[in-house]
Amino acid sequence: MAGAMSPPFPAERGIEVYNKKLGMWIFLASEVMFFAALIGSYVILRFGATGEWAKPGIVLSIQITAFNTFLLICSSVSMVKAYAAIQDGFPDKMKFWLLMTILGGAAFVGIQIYEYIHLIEHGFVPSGFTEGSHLAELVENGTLPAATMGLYGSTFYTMTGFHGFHVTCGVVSMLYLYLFKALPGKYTPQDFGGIEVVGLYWHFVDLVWIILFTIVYLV
Amino acid sequence: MHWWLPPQGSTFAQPIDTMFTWILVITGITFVLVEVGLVWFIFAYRERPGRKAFYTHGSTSAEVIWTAIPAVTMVILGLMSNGLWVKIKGRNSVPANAYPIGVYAKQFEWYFTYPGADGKLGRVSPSLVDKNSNPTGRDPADPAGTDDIIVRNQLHLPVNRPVVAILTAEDVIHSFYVPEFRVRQDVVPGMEIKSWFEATVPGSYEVGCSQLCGLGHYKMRAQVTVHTQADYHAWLQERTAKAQGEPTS
Amino acid sequence: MTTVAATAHATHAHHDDRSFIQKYIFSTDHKVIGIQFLFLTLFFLAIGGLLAMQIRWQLAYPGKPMPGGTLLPETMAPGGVLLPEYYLQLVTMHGTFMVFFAIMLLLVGVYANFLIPLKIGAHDMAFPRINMASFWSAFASGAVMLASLFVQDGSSRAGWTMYAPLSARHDYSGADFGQEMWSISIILFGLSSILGSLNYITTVINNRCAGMTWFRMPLSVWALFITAILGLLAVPVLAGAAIMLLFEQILGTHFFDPAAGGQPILWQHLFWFFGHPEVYILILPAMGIVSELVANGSRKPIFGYHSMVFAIAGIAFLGWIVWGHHMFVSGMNPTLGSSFMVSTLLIAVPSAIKVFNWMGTMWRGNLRFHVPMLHGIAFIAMFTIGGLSGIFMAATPVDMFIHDTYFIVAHLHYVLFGGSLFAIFGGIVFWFPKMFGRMMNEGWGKVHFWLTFIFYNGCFFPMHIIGMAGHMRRLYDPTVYDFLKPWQPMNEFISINAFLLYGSQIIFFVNFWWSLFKGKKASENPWEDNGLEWSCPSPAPHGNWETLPTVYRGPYEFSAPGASKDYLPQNLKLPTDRDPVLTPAAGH
Amino acid sequence: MSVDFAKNPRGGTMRRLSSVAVVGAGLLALALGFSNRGGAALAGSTVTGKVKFVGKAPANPSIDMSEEPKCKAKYTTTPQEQVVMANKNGTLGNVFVYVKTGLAADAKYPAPTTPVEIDQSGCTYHPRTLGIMVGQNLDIKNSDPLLHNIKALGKKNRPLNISQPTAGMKTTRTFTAAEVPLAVECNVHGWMHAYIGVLPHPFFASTGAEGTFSITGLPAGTYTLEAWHEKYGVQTATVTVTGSDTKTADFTFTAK
Repeated sequence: MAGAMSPPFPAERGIEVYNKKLGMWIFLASEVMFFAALIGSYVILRFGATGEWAKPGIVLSIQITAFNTFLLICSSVSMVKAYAAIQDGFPDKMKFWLLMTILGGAAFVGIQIYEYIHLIEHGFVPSGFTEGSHLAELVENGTLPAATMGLYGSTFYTMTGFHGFHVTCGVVSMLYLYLFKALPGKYTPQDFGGIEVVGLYWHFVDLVWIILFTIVYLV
Repeated sequence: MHWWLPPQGSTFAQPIDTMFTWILVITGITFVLVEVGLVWFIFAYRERPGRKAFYTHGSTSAEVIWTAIPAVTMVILGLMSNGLWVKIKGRNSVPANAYPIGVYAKQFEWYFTYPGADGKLGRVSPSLVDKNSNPTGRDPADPAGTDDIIVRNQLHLPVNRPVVAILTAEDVIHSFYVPEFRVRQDVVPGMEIKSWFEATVPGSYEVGCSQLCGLGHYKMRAQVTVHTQADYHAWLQERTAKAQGEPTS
Repeated sequence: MTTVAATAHATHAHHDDRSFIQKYIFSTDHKVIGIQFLFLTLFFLAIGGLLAMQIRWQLAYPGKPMPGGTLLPETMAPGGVLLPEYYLQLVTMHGTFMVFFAIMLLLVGVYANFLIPLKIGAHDMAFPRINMASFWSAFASGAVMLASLFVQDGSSRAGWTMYAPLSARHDYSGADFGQEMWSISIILFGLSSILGSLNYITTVINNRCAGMTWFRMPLSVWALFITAILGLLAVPVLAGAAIMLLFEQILGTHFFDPAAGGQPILWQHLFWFFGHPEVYILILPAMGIVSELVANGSRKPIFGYHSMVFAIAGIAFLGWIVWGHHMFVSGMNPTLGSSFMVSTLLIAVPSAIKVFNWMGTMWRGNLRFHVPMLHGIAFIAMFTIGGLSGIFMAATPVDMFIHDTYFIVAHLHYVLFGGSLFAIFGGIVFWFPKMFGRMMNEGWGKVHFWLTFIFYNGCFFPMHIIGMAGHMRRLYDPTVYDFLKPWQPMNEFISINAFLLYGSQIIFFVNFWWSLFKGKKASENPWEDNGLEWSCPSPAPHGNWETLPTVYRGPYEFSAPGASKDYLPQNLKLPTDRDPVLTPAAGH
Repeated sequence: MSVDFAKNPRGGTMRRLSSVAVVGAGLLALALGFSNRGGAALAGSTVTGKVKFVGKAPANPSIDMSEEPKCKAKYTTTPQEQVVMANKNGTLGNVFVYVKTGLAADAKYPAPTTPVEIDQSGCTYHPRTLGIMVGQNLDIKNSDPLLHNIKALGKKNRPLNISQPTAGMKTTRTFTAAEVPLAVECNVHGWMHAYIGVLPHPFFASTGAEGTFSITGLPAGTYTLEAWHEKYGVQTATVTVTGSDTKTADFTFTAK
């Protein structure tokens, strides 16, 4: 080592991704594992269960949720628009699209809360179904399998609940950026890290929902 | 008391102990190698004035050697134990002529169900369990079950006959463990697990619960008695007579 | 972004104008956070040990009133006699405290925080505020877990592995809200360790100083980096499982309830899918630390640096596909058992590489037996035993016999105490000067080491023997079993050693606190080591360096021919060294 | 497992002998029944009665205690679980009689300070049937040198699931809500059962070896009495009292 003239070497000051963005990617990796645990359990429970699963569309309203899904996808698009706008140097357009995204996300959460209330009124609860409810009748007349209703409620509320929680976090953080970064005009075409990082998170949440919608509502 | 593994009470004991000994030899050699080496280095290479350490970044050939040797050993070990594993727990390992005994575990008791004259065990289902009259939830609708005998915390076995324990649990996970037989199998609520073994030495042993199952875990113990074939049948007769149309508790 | 932060820190470096609160309580300085973790974890280490002492008392003298036991409330130990339900709480909490709040936080809390920026030449972590959040959520998590012992009906009693349905239903376990508190605490803990991990990973990838190439990183940083990846991907699974367990109680879900179609085994799969990587989270950083200690103590470059790195990676990777070896007799498909056995046996290979390479490092070295080195050697010796005993339970048929016996208890303590804890003690002594600017007392350090080493073996080695005799785990009173009665003297012997072992730790604690105030002042590089951390003053100031160092060589250039001394710091520029070609720094 | 008396000549004696233990238990229960009223000792009507039992008493299941020699040693014959305590005078023991309805809704009855005791001896609960007031102390004693687990999973009360590993241990608990019956079991010894009647008022009693009960201190009014038995369910009777008289109310259970 010390003997011969050592050759020049690159300094390797890390990769060409700034910390916050890299950090978000890494965070999303852990989020993937978290939802993998929930979804994996759902798959194991559903296909390991004796007796078949409630048919789609009986307990859960596909129409409302389909609209909700559409809403979330739109909010993803508006997020991209906000990102593009600030990149091209149109802060006002960015503010508008960011606001749209926030509203989209908020609406999604609102509709989900409405859906929950509606479901609980009909007797669909995390532990299965409540006695004497509309759902109980459906179980009585065999429209719904009594054996797996418990698992159905457990998995449905856990998975959608935690997704809803993630959406809420996204909305809150976007609201923060909107009020304290975007409105005061802190974002410039040179520095819009916040938008990009939250955008990544938002697209991830959207993606997770599309999976959940498919396996929980449609299949 | 035995300073080594417990006495061998089943056909599994001998091969498992051999396996154990083999691993002990392999690991023992490595152990001695490492520890002796360390002690030697500690003395040979302790710091002394004027000494300088030998400057090297390693030796590929040496590393290849001590990578290859463990790798090969492990593969061999894997093959050896897998053969035995399949014999003991493999999907189709249970012998056709195995004598069925129902093992029902609950906090903190074992209920053993013995087939009556028909040599068959009746159906059981958790929904039928009644703490007082029907502790194991046997199904009265199943004729095979009518002559079954349920004994609490006493496992009686015929010697030299494969026995298949049909394990079910009422509440939490328990574990059926007889050290002398080298047999252990978790008993999981909602599952029916078959675990077979063949006792080879008449005498009395103990079943222990080896999976934490609650505050009475340590008291979840049952007596095992391995009889000669004749004694076993005598015992079964006596129990049958006793059990004639009487409530069990 | 990093560069901006960097200059900001640099200006801070010497005239530090932060308030006391900013400096020592809600500090964003990685070193302060590391030290906060150190005090927190040493506290939990002491508590966890205290619980173990009560366990050992009960096992040695079942049903006899415990000295001082009358201080405990009626619901734990009426008249000083431990109740079974309290005994199970002890077992559960000892495991939980030691695994999560002592060892894991000591390694990924203390060492990762303190060492990573110092060893890779960064002013601080990539996300100092997230780092602070990580500490305080860990603190909250620990507080909740500790509090759970004192709520009505006490803490969880389902063992640290929390096997459902015992953990899922109060009428089975007899626990009450303490059970929920376990889940809540673990969820908070998961948050803390995810925040920590993403911080470490980002920092190592992006914030290395000029010339600190991947293969010039110290092995401790490599180990912590790979551990962080393990934690990042494994802990969320535990968090998910803990959430399901919590909902089982507060929402009445049925994930693990067979009566409603749930699957008890599901918990075990989730838990061990996290749990096995966790085992390596608990040992890999220790291996990294030991590499530093042994190289320094041997005054010799690490033998086979690259294969050491690949071994760490290999162990980490295999760690993902072996979780089933905890479940050979759980009722899992036996064919799965076979495949898990193979992958498990394979882990022996990289582990062997590491052990032999450490020995290769000592071979023809010039061994200095300072306290850290003693602990390093002890680690190699003890980890070897722990690793080898693992092969017994990797072999499925043998595991069927020794599973859930004291053989397992012995094995895991040889890895976690004989392994991790020796490395941790060594590391504390080694980096104490850099943390507090003073040396720990050498003489008492040696006394502590030898007593610990002797009583540790006296305590845990006999567990192999009673394990072979079939002594099950988590028994409140072994004398219930006829085949265990004769072993009672052995249990007593183990307990006496355990008490002495715990007693000897007092020496360490006293030495630690004494040295904190009275220890002899430390020079910049008291151990004559090559790491970057030794190039800044002791204790390291806020921001670490005025201007970041430049690295010219690997971290283990000991006894290099031609060098004036027997060590060659990474940042020391020899006339023959060229400066690194600076590529533009990352980030906006 | 239970012994067939037809086959076993000593069966009769056995039953008599084992009932001796239960007589004691029954008396104890009665005694406690009285002491319960310590708190609300006020002049009032008394309702007494007999719990008759018709039909052939079924054989009680006998218990194989070989796994607990220390308990077995306390018996001279094979112990039995006293599911049906058929007394020689044609009455039924271990019946819990209490005022179900008729008390003023707003009436408050302070819980007596004297505790109710349940003892675990010979791996059996003594007494098997007992009454207690809400908020009154229940002393759980262990007279056996081995682990007993006391588990009462009431629907209205907090679950009780504790253990007593050594002899001479005493644990005190109270109940917060009325519940009849509150079944007590020991998960270590499957045959151990006891039944507690938890009530907000002191107007209850359980029958013993004589099959009689007596409820005193009742204010004037019309009451529905309920007699509860673990195997034969409930019987009800209605009595009207002036507040100073003594009435009788008999119940009859029929063997099934």
